[in-house]
Parts: sequence; C-alpha cells; structure tokens
Amino acid sequence: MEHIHGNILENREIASGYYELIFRMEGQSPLPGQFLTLRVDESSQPLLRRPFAFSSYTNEANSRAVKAGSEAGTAGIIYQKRGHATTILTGKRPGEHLDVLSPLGNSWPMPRTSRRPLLIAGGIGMGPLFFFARRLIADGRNPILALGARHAGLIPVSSLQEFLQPAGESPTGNGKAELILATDDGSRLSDELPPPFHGNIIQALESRFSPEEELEVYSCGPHVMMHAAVKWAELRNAPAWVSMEQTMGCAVGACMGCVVEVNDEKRYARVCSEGPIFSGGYIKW
Amino acid sequence: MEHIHGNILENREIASGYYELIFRMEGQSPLPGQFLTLRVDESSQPLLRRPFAFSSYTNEANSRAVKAGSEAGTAGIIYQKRGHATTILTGKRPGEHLDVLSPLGNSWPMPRTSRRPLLIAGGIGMGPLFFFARRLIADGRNPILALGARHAGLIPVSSLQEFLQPAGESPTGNGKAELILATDDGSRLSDELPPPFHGNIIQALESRFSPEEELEVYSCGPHVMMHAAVKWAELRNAPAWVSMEQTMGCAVGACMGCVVEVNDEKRYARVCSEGPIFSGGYIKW
Amino acid sequence: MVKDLSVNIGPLTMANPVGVASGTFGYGSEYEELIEIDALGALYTKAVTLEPRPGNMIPRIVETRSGMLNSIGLANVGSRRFVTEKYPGLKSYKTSVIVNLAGTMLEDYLETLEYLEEHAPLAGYEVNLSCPNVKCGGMALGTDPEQVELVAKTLRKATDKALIIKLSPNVTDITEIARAAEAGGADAVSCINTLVGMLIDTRTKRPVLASETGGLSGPAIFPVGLAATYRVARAVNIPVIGLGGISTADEAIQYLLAGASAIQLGTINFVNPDAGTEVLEGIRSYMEENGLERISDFHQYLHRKVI
Amino acid sequence: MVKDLSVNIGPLTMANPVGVASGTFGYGSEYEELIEIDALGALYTKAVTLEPRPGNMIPRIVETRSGMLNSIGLANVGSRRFVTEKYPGLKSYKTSVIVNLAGTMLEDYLETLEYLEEHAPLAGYEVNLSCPNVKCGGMALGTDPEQVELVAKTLRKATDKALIIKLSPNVTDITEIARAAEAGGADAVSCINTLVGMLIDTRTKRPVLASETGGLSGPAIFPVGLAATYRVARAVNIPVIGLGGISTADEAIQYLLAGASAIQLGTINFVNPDAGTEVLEGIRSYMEENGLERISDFHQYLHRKVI
Ligand SMILES: Cc1cc2nc3c(=O)[nH]c(=O)nc-3n(C[C@H](O)[C@H](O)[C@H](O)COP(=O)(O)OP(=O)(O)OC[C@H]3O[C@@H](n4cnc5c(N)ncnc54)[C@H](O)[C@@H]3O)c2cc1C
Ligand SMILES: Cc1cc2nc3c(=O)[nH]c(=O)nc-3n(C[C@H](O)[C@H](O)[C@H](O)COP(=O)(O)OP(=O)(O)OC[C@H]3O[C@@H](n4cnc5c(N)ncnc54)[C@H](O)[C@@H]3O)c2cc1C
Ligand SMILES: Cc1cc2nc3c(=O)[nH]c(=O)nc-3n(C[C@H](O)[C@H](O)[C@H](O)COP(=O)(O)O)c2cc1C
Ligand SMILES: Cc1cc2nc3c(=O)[nH]c(=O)nc-3n(C[C@H](O)[C@H](O)[C@H](O)COP(=O)(O)O)c2cc1C
Ligand code: FES
Ligand code: FES
Repeated sequence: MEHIHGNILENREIASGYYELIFRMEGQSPLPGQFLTLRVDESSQPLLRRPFAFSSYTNEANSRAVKAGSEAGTAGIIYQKRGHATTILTGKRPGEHLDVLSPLGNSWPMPRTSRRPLLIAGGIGMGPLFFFARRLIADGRNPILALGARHAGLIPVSSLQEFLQPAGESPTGNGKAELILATDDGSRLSDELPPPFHGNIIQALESRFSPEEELEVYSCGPHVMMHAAVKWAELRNAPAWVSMEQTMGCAVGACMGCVVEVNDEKRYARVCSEGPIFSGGYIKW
Repeated sequence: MEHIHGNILENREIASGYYELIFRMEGQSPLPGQFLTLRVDESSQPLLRRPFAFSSYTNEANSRAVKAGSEAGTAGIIYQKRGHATTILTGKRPGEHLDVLSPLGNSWPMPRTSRRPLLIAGGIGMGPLFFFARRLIADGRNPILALGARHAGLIPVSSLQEFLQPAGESPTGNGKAELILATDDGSRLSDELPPPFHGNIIQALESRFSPEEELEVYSCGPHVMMHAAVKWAELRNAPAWVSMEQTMGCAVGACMGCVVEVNDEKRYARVCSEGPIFSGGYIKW
Repeated sequence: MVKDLSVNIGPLTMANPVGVASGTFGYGSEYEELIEIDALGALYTKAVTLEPRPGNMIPRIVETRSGMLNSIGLANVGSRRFVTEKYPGLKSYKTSVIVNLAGTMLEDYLETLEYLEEHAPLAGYEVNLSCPNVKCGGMALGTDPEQVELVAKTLRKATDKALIIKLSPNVTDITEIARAAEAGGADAVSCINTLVGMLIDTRTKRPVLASETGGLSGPAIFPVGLAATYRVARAVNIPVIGLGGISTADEAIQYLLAGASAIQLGTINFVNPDAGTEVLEGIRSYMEENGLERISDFHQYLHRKVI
Repeated sequence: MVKDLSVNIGPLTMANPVGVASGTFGYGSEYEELIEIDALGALYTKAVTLEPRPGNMIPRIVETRSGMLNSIGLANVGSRRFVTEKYPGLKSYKTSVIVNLAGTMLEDYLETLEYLEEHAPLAGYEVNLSCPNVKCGGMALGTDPEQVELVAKTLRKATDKALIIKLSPNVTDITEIARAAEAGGADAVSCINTLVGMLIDTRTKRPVLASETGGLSGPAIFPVGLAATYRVARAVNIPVIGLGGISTADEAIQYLLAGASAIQLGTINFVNPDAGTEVLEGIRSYMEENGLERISDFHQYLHRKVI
C-alpha cells in the first residue's frame, strides 16, 4: 500500500458511459481483484477518494499482459461516469497527474485445479474480471468470461476482442477466453463477438452449462447480479467469490465505514481491507 | 444586469501571472468601469461568483474598439492568478462555456472638458482603465495612462502596444495614449515602450506634471496606490475617481456584504451597486 | 398529476413552497432584472429593525469550504425608511412577502411589528431571534425556550398575520425551542439560521471578519439544516419551513421529505440567481414522476404528521 | 529559530502539536505502510468501549459538500481484545498514544479506564462524551455541564495520566461544558467532535444513513471548529486541542492562533494520508518565517492566556 503519483497515458470512452483510463505508476504491483483509490481533484468538493478496481497491469508498455509481481508499470481501470468524481475523471488528459493509493484490498483466489473458472461481470464489474481473465489465460486456465448489460451499447467491444484470439495469434500472446454475452433487450454486437443471449446473464448461464460441469464462480457487478450468481453457484455446489462495493472513507481498514453484513459473530466485515473479495456464502445478502 | 452564457475565444498569459480572457457574450453592453461576475465551476468549492472588471468590449469580432451601447459582442477581462477560482480560470480553453452575470456596477464618469484624463493603474486595476482609455481615445480625449508594477515582468507589453500608435496607424483606429510606466525595481521593458520610472507610479507622476496642468484622475489598483493617487490629486485640486475592491456575496446590492466605509452619515456604501467607482473624497481611507 | 403547489402558513397561503431567505435577497428589487419575483412562493426581506443600523465593521464576508461566513450585522434602513422606501415595491409583488424582524430586546420586536402592522401591512413576519452577529442581543433570546415562548406570545397578540419564528442551530436541543415557539402561538417555525463560525488570516494573525466570528451558510451546512428540520418536524404540529445550504431541487426535495412544508434558498441566490426557478421546476417534475399531488404528500414517507 | 515543538498536556509531553483524530486513524497499524507514525505528536485511537460493539447498521458513510457524514456507532473490539490485539502495536510507538473512551453511562467509562490503566497503560485518555451516534448515550452526558464535571472528577481520581475531555459542538454554549471539564480536573479539552447532520435519498425517500442522522466532519465544519476553539480557549486555563475540518497547514495554524495548544487531523487522513507530515512541516516553516520559538508563541496574537 503506497501513496503515489500516476501519469495518465490514455483516457477514452470504450462503451456508452464507460471509460478506460491507462496510466503509468511507480510502486507495488496490484493483483487481479485489488483496487486503488483516486483523489480526482485538489478541491474539497468532491472530498473523498474514490475506489476503482484495476482492470490491467503490466510492466511492458503497450502490452496488456499480466505480469503480476513486476516492479513498475502501466495500469488501467475501467470506470463508469456516474456522479461528480467520475465526471471530473472523464476530463483528465494524457500527461496529467493522478493521485493514487495502491494496491488495496485482497485479490481473486485462484480456482481449484479441478474446476473451470467462470467469471461473471456486470457493468463496472468488468475491470477486475478482465484483469483476472488475462491472468488465468496466462496461467493456461481456460476461463469463461460472462458479461451482461442492459443493451449492446454498454459492452466494450474492443476490450473483448483480445479475448477472442487463440494463443499465438493474440497480440499479448495470452490467447482465448470463452465469451458469453447477454443483453437485457437482446440487442446485438459486432459480428466478431458471439451473439448475445436475450435476457440476463444468469439466464444465459442456465442454458449454457450442464449440471455436471465443475465450475468455480467469480462475480463482480450489481448487488442483485452477484447475489443471483452466488445462488446459482450454490445450486451447483460450486465455490463462488464476489467483489463487494461500499462507500469508503479511509480505504485502508481504519474507519469501519465500508462494512458489509456477513455471516459471522462479528456481523460486519470491511470491504476495503478484509475484501473487496469475499466467499459468496460469507455475505449476508 | 443579466445572467448569461459566455463562450471563450482566447485565454492567455499576457504578463507574469496576468491573463487575458476573451469571450463572446450575448446581452447588454458593459461600460468602462463596469464589471461581471463569473461562476468558475459548478462545484460548491469555490462557491461564490468572482468579480472582474471588463477590460474590453466590442461587437466587431477581432477588434478591440469600444462600441458601448452596441448589442452583443466580444468582451475581455484581465485577471491575475491569485487563489482557487482564478487558478481554475487559467485552465479554461477556447470553446468552453462561461457563466456570466453582467453588466454590474457603475462606470467611470467622463472627464470634464477642461481637464485631461490621467488613468493610474496598478496590477489588476489595468483592465478597467485599458477599457476606459480606449473609450477616451475614441472620444478624442487624449488620455494619459500610468501603470505601475513591482517589476517589468508584470507589465503586459503587447496590451500596451495598441496605445502607442497614433490614430490612423493603430489597428483599431483609436490612436494614441500617453504612457507613463514605473517599476519599483527600475527594471526595463521592451524598447518600444517608454522607459519606466524607477520607483512607484505616484512618484513617477510627481516628476512628470507641473502643478498647473489641469487633470482629472482615475485610479484602480491596490488600496494604498489608490489612496496615494487621491491624496496627490487633492493637493492639485484635481477631481479623483477610484474603483474599490471588496469581497462580494451577491454583487447586485442585496446582501450588504461588499461595503466600504464612506464619509457620509450612512457610513457604508456597497461596492457592487453604488460603486465600484466612487469619488476619491467619498471614501474613508 | 400535480394538483396543488400551495402551502398554508397560518392564515397565509403561499403559491408554492419555494422562498428566498432573509438577507440574501434584499428587498426583491435588487433581483428584479434577473428573475421573475412573482414566480417565488415567498420572499423574506432583509432583517428590519426599529432604528436604522449601519451594520458591522468590514470585512463582513469571507468564503469557506463550500460555504461562507457573514457578519452583516443587521445593516438596514430601519422601520421608518422601510415603510417609505421598500414597502411600495414589496407590496406590488404577488408573491408572499414576509418581513424578517430583528432587535435586541422583546420591546424592539414588538414596537417594530406594531409600526409595520400599521404602515406596511404585508403577508407576515419571520422573527429572527437567532442572528449570531449582534452581541448579547438576538442570540440569548433565541436560545432560551421561555424567552422564545414569551416573544411568540407577545407578537401573536399584536398581529393576525402569519407569524414565523426562525430557529438558530446553535443550541443543544432545537426541538425544545421549536416547541416553545409553537406554545407561544407561532404559525410556523423556520430553521435554520447560520452556524457560528470563524476564519483567521495567518498573515495578519487576526480574524478575517471584523466581528471575529460570523454566521456560516451555504452548501457546507446542508446536512445540519436537514437534520434540524427532520427533528423539528417531528416535535411540533405547526408547519416547518426548512432552509440551510439548499442549492439544487434534489436538496429542496430532501427538506420536503424531512417534513418541511416550504423551503428557503439563501446563499445559493448569490451563486445562481436562477436557483429559485430551477428548484421550483425540479420539485414539480419530482412530484409528477412520483405521483405526488400536493406538498403534504411529501410527508407520508418519513412519517411527518400531515398538517 | 524554532526551539521547541513540544506541547504539554497535564503530565504528558507530546513531541509536537500534530495528532490524528479518533476514528479516523484506527489503531495506527492501518496506516503504518503509508506514513511514519512516530513523526506524529499524538495518535488518538478509535473509541474503546468496555464490551465489543459491532457498530451501526449500514450504510454508515456518505459524502456531503466538502464533508462527510458517518454513523460508525463506536464499532470496536472492546476493552479486552483491545489489550490483546491493539495494545502491543500501540505501545511500540514513540508517539503519544491517547485512548479514546466511550460508553453509555459514567460507570462504563470508569470501568473501561480502570481496566486499561491496569492492562494497557498508554499516554492518556480522551473521553468522548459527545458522539452523536449512540442514542440516549454519550449525547446527553456531554451536553450537561454537571454531568461533564462529574465524569471528569470520577475519571481524574482513577488516573494520573493525561485526561482530555472531548467536546461536542452540538450545544448552546460550549464554553460552559469546557469550564465544567476544567473544574472536574481534566488536563485539557479537545474540540470539536462532529456536528449532527443528515442526508435523504430522494429516490428511495429514506435517510441515506441507516441510523438516519450522523456526524458531519471534514472541511465543511472548519469554521465551526475554529470558532469553538477560539471561544473555549478564552474560557479555560487548561490547554485546548483543536480539531474539525483541518486539511492544510494554514488551517492548523489558524487553530494554534485561535488558542489551541495542539491540533488533530480527522477526515483529511482519508483524503491525504500524508496530511500529518505536511501539516507539521508547514507549522515549522511558519514558525521560522514568523520568528516563533515555541507553540505557546502562537497565543500572543489573539490574547490567549499562555499556559
Ligand atoms: C472496491 C471498489 C471497487 C470499485 N471499482 C470500480 C471500477 O472498477 N469501476 C467503476 O466505475 N467503479 C468502481 N467502483 C465504484 C466507484 O467507486 C464509484 O462509482 C465512484 O466512487 C462514484 O463516484 P462519483 O463521485 O462519480 O459518484 P457519486 O456522485 O459519489 O455517487 C454515484 C454512485 O456511486 C456511489 N458511491 C459514491 N462514493 C462511493 C465510494 N467512495 N465508494 C463506493 N461507491 C460510492 C454512490 O452511492 C452512488 O450510487 C468501485 C467501488 C468499490 C468500493
Ligand atoms: C469590482 C471588482 C472588480 C475586480 N476586477 C478584477 C479584475 O479585473 N481582474 C482581477 O484579476 N481581479 C479583479 N478583482 C479581484 C478578483 O475578484 C479576485 O482576485 C478574485 O475573486 C480572487 O479569487 P480566487 O479564488 O482566485 O482567490 P481567493 O483565494 O478567493 O483570494 C485571493 C485574494 O482575493 C481576494 N478575494 C477573494 N474573493 C473575493 C471576492 N469575491 N471579491 C473580491 N476579492 C476577493 C481575497 O481577499 C484574497 O486577497 C475585482 C474585484 C472586484 C470587487
Ligand atoms: C449575507 C447574509 C445575510 C443574512 N441576513 C439575515 C437576516 O437579516 N435575518 C435572518 O433571519 N437571516 C439572515 N441570514 C440567514 C439566512 O436567511 C439563512 O438562514 C442562512 O443563510 C442559511 O441558509 P443558506 O445556507 O441557504 O444560506 C443571512 C444570511 C446571509 C448569507
Ligand atoms: C469515520 C469517523 C469516525 C469517528 N469516530 C470517532 C470516535 O470513535 N470517537 C471520537 O471521539 N470521535 C470520532 N470521530 C470524530 C473525529 O475524531 C473528529 O472529532 C471529527 O471528525 C472532526 O474532525 P475532522 O473534521 O478533522 O474530521 C470520528 C470521525 C469520523 C469521520
Ligand atoms: S473504508 Fe475505512 S475501513 Fe474500509
Ligand atoms: S455584494 Fe451583496 S451588496 Fe454588494
């Protein structure tokens, strides 16, 4: 955990209302699932730092390969324009300074070898699962990346393309992930991508997987989606992991502000320092 | 008085820490000495609108001639980077929107025909006196423009150049003003400009004017400078006008926040609506 | 469908819940070129005192983080010149004009009110017992429940017009003061006035304001005003007029949900003179989207007794 | 030339005037990777209660204009686990560690203090009588001068360590409470704790915080904390520890000029973990530029009695 400078390389809209911010930062390497906090402005309005999950990290510029454990490098987040702070963020230009606290929180646990990793993302949950998918591919783990959105415009087509190429052909050399897409309104994406399921992402999974398939489920996105993912996994006796979201004060475990209710005698766990990733069954939904 | 949109055309540094902001605005024409207020940011920090005097106004784009009374047009302010709001202002780019309340306050009274107008400016007092100088030149009134600064770097050479050309040769067709410059440290400017007096601007005037010369004095700048200008004018029995500065709340005369002490039974007068321009003798210095 | 935006404050019906707060809107005329005054539900004048007051020494205003401090000190032309200079303009408005009353002792308030009843009858009075700027004056009066009840009772006898007591947040229990105002016969309470605050200039090593401390207003105090309104609205059975830090329609709606029957916009008028119009428009749309027919419908959600 | 940055609080000497406020810095360990804890003058722990407390329901935090509301609700591991889990780390710091005490009744405070005196002796205690989050608990205790004096007296008998009473701003006259703390034998008072505030979600039509109201902190309340400190520093003859909304060295210096002998940084730690170091550096430079040799030299300008 360090308080460091970032230097913006790129900041562009990758889907309707979704942006990818790429920057260089010195310091410790984040793992997939970990997050940073940004102070988007020197003024006191907005006041608090804002948390965002890493969507990529590498120490080779121009490559998105995952080299966790490497020293310094190029990092990325995918963020949605929501309120005051994220609106300010959309105005940042290459060359500008970023005030970064990183890396924070825990990371996605690696899947048991007997199980195939299924990554279920919705909305701003994309970032940490893209990062994890690359890591899994690099480790030869053959992940399934499932992404749901209200309509096709909210899906970042260019970001998904890197997951389509088989190893060797992919620019990062990482090779393929299986993609499952769903749009609530059935709207379709570019022809390069698999046709989306018409409905929500959990329904899409129902029709794709036989009950025998051994999966380990990782989910990040809207609360209801994660809850549905956990219930679906439980029915299949699959381990499930979720990345929780909660308004944060300190982001380092000091203020007890970011807690979620858990099935434990202590009742509450801090998202920032005990999470953001929790076993699905530990959360009191 | 109107609450209107401005559209930024230009925003550049014209001397060390001094910027000229040029923008188009619809609405009523300001007179020399009047001011506007800007809301520099939608956020509540900084909160209050900031007042700035007009440094130019015209309805013919690309010309700085004074056409008071014209409908819509191109306006300018000269501002100094001081604190939070003016720092934000320096970051504004052509094409960006300005939130403007204008025109506010009273304007410089025209000099008596028997008297030659002497305009004494210091620092951020430049703007309203440049505007007034152009107006006087256009009216054939042969003004003297006196400008003092701590050192030469604080004097906007390019802005002064338009006052050097005789009528006919000047791009605005406005012709000459007599320039008197002073730098506290004696530092010198470009050769095109008259050599500055080494000392403060009031001392520079002492050495320039014989006691007989009939002047009408207009002053805008630091409090101490204006006070010295008024005292100097009183000694010569010359009428003197000053433009006062005070932190503002409403800028429309409603809050009683911006008052200065005056020689009057009511004790206080509002800078925003009864001023900003007052007779030098009316102010309790 | 929005059926009715009007609000009753005792004998008075305001056309809509959006008012502009005392001291931030002068006497209306200052804003006439900028907005349509008659679109406002109510206009609360700058404080009027019996005798003219020059106000406090300068500087009187300074900005703070998302707020400002003022120590205007009740600067006003006094009741007599109010009648000759301000009343003619004010009585021409269709909006409900409420005269903000200030003074040092109970007698001042009474005398001013009686004088205005006779010479400048308007829609009602808002009694400022809480201005923190006048030493040993308003402050003490507004913090003691017994005194507040006495003031309300005394003024109540002298007028049939709307009588509103304005509450200070600088007290241990604001609900106690509100109940005293109600017991004294006030038609409504308005809350809140400014918080006591201060800035020091580290260059001069002196307080920035000539009066040392001043009144804090603006967005910074929004959560404080809202909490006070929420608590007061549960403590009394008269309407509550909420204010403190409102700058958007969403924030005005928060006050209405908290139990306010009307709101006032203060400092934001300085920043955005169109705030009144925008807030009223925002309230109207919210009501349409949420199927609220009248202002009292806001009170069903957080269990404010409907008045 | 700066000769001495140290500050005496009763029997305790803090190495410098910059502390980090209770509830915003955990138990130090959370910030160990980010800053050098030992550079701080003092560290005030999260409130410790006799028994563990899970804290309030969620959500507990929401941002406001230049501020934030919290209703953590004294979530802490309780005195016994404090001794086993937190004390070992805390006692290893060179900085003065002050335990923030909370409870519901006088007996809770006394029992907790006695337990810690025996099992976890640190530099002193800060008594939080003012947390507005625990219903019918701390609140009442901290707003009644007689109760405050009794608490101070009772705890004074139980410890020779530094005893600090933390004052709530949610009172009519904070100087009265400060004098009661002094009369009861406190070594110092710290002021201020958070202001009562609230936000409402207009979408759900419910208060944003599960506890409805919460405590307002951060830059928004700076002028309120400074005014309180200024007034309290003129009312008592014990040191005042100023806090509330400080985010820069300039603001910390304003508190020292107002009469504070030391300051605490709260919410700003969340925004800028280096604030402590930066503020201390800024105080040092200011002292050098202004020829101040020791912290008490700040008090000459606004006539705080030098203690
Ligand atoms: C561990 C974690 C990882 C996250 N990762 C991402 C990410 O990769 N991409 C992304 O777009 N967003 C992410 N978020 C959410 C992101 O922090 C919020 O969208 C952002 O703070 C909104 O700020 P704002 O000022 O634009 O919006 P606001 O106007 O503040 O609020 C808009 C919405 O965001 C919520 N919000 C506000 N402040 C916070 C806060 N401090 N923490 C959490 N939620 C808040 C509000 O409740 C509201 O619903 C993450 C949050 C957490 C806790
Ligand atoms: C009628 C009038 C005309 C002005 N014309 C010009 C001009 O043409 N060019 C120019 O550069 N400046 C002008 N000013 C001053 C300008 O308003 C301030 O420099 C500006 O408000 C500073 O804002 P800030 O946030 O950058 O600085 P801050 O951090 O707010 O303060 C920096 C300094 O500016 C002063 N200041 C802050 N707020 C105000 C305010 N609302 N009104 C006045 N002073 C304030 C402070 O006392 C401080 O000394 C004028 C002021 C008035 C009253
Ligand atoms: C410059 C100024 C002057 C004020 N004068 C008065 C006054 O004369 N009488 C009064 O009752 N309140 C006065 N107030 C308080 C406001 O009416 C209002 O209660 C307070 O500002 C909180 O609202 P706001 O945060 O929306 O500004 C004044 C406020 C300001 C900012
Ligand atoms: C998240 C949070 C938790 C807090 N917990 C405590 C506490 O346990 N005990 C206490 O005395 N004060 C507590 N406070 C109050 C602070 O110590 C401080 O008095 C207040 O925040 C004002 O300072 P600031 O504006 O610098 O934050 C807490 C404040 C915050 C923001
Ligand atoms: S944000 Fe402070 S404990 Fe998590
Ligand atoms: S700024 Fe309000 S009266 Fe001048």
